[in-house]
Amino acid sequence: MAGPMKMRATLSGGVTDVRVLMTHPMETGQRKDPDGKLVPLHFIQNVTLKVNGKTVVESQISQGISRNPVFTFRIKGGAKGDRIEVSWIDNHGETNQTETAVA
Amino acid sequence: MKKFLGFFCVVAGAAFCNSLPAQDAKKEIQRYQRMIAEGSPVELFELQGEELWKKPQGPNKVSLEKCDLGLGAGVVKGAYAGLPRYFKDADRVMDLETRLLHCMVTLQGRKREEAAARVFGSADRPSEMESLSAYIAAQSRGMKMAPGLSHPKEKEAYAMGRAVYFHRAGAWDFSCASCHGEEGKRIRMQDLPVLYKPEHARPVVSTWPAYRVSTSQLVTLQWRMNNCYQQMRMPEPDFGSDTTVALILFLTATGKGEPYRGPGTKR
Amino acid sequence: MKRIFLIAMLVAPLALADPTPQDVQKLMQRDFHARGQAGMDRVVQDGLQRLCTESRDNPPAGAAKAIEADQMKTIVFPEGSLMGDWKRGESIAQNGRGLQWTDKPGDAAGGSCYNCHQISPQEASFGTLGPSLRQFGKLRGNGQEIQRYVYGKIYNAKAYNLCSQMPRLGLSGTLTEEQIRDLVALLLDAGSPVNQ
Amino acid sequence: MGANQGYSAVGGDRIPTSREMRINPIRRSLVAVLAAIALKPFAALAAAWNKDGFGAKTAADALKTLGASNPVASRDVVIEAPQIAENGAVVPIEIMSNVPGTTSIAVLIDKNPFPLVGKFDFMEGALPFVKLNAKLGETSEVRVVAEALGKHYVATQEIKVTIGGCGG
Repeated sequence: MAGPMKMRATLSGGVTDVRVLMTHPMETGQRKDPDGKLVPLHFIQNVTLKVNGKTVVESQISQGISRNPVFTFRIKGGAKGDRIEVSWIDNHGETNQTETAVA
Repeated sequence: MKKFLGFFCVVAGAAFCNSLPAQDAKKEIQRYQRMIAEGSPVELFELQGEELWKKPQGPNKVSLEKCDLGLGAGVVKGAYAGLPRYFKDADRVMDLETRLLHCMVTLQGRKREEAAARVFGSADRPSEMESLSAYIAAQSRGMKMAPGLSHPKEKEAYAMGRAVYFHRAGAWDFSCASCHGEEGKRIRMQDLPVLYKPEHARPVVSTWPAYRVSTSQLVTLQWRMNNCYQQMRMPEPDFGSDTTVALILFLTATGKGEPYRGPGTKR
Repeated sequence: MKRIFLIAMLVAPLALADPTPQDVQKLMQRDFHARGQAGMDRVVQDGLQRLCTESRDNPPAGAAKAIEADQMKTIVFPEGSLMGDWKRGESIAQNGRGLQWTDKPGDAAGGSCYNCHQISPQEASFGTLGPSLRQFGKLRGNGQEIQRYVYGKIYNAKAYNLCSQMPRLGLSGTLTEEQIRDLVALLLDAGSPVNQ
Repeated sequence: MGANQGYSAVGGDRIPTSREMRINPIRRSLVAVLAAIALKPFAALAAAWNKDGFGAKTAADALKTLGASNPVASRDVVIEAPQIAENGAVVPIEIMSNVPGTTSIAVLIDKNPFPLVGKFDFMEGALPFVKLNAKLGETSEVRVVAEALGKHYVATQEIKVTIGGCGG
């Protein structure tokens, strides 16, 4: 059910910028819907970045991150064609992942 | 806590420790706007829009891929930059959203009331129109905005849009120009473009539709017209009405020639 | 004769291309619909809106004076003091709601003052469509005459400047008499942050 | 629109939803099983999440859970963020640590009901850099703590949250 993700990995000046977009409500558990009912807490807890299968960034995040999270990470060096993977898991156990090649 | 602050003031200089002078505040807000644009999730809406464009829907179970957005059936690339324009099959000037609604009815066989029932979505559930607008507009990136201005109905709509812009009415006596009429003005912290001036209209028309961070929504030009009239304390304009299309044509024509670089990101 | 004909030829298409306020109103009556408390009566221009639209907010002096005088007669000044509570005034100035189709009828409206004016120094997020009101009372005192001016200006700004962009906050039913008195205090009370 | 719309009422204890109560035990056992047989289809499934840190209501309490109670102020921890945000729902913050040997960065928003918003662990191959969008309920200090060779370094910046539009 998770909405789309989008990722771009660009190599420039010996550094690869990885920019990843995720569809997620990041509900704080305190927002009320139009009927006045609290929308339950629902947010991504972990985001993992891998390069060619090897984990390089492990992130733990809270509901304090904005809706539809966007992160940029940086990788030392890297080469065109390197496989970049990003996956997330939220507090409901839902997950999603995407991958791309360094351009 | 004090230690942290004290240290920071020494390192960063006094500007951080006193309240900001107006000029700096303006610069900081511009920096905020630049940074939210760089870190915008707007492309997610383009992806969803592409899916919707290709998804068979309605009684005819066909997608919108055969919709003629002005450059021929199914041509998406560059279509947004040529809108609004006159369409012979409908014998009227249409903006993107009005045209999409037209195609939902004529191609997909949907009832107009059904297709137009929920044109403005929410953060939890974006509307079809919003995602589709993001996708179609994105396919005109880098192309100069060139709305139709040669057909008599286009000329008529342009003149009407200009007249609507300066028309004062409603419980608070506002016209569009009440707020967007004089240079260098703002509402709260929001700078107000003077939209009958090309240099002001250009950066605006080249970045709509846009992701709005305050509501986490993709907002369209039809929404912008609707929401302005709400704040002007007027009744509600019909979606895709001649009034709103005329205004959108007037604004787009005023900003014509600017390469499209949206969908953008707004406060 | 020939010349007149030529001029007519040149002017005619332009004249056709410029819709009148009546044309715009007719189109809006067709294209808008009532929603919530925003009824279709709001689309119908009154004489002032019509004149300001026609003249692009530069009405001929004579006509302006006459309508301004009419507008002045709409202002209902309350008995007694025109100064209310500046603290309540501050929150009315902050509030931007009221009269929209999304606002619940009967809910207290705001004056939307900060949208256009600098007022208390504590609020950095202020608009500039109207003049700054910082130290308004400090510069002008808070006598009977200035109280009456401020009350009247908020109630019906058009009585003082016909094509002003400021809403007629009393006449339009946006603000109550008590709310306007609170705003007068915000601007004129010596204890108000405006005058510090 | 209020500047803090959507985040204005964050705070207080939350009551888990029935959905969360249903899922959490399942997830816990899943994690245990997966860890036991060392088979991880999604790396994130087995990843840690600092429940105490994210549940802390002050920056100081959150820092304690990171073992970073007394970080040293350092200009090598660089925060790139606007001093004024027109909307608290999305505040872009870019962080880089120039402290040699940095292995993690934590981001805290002092005035938020739950100040800790993220902790990023960097392994061989990654630069100690992250750019994110955070929610700010109100004007607040942003506190960034970098860990390098067992020591903690901190930088702060105030971000003012203003009201951008008509407020209607």
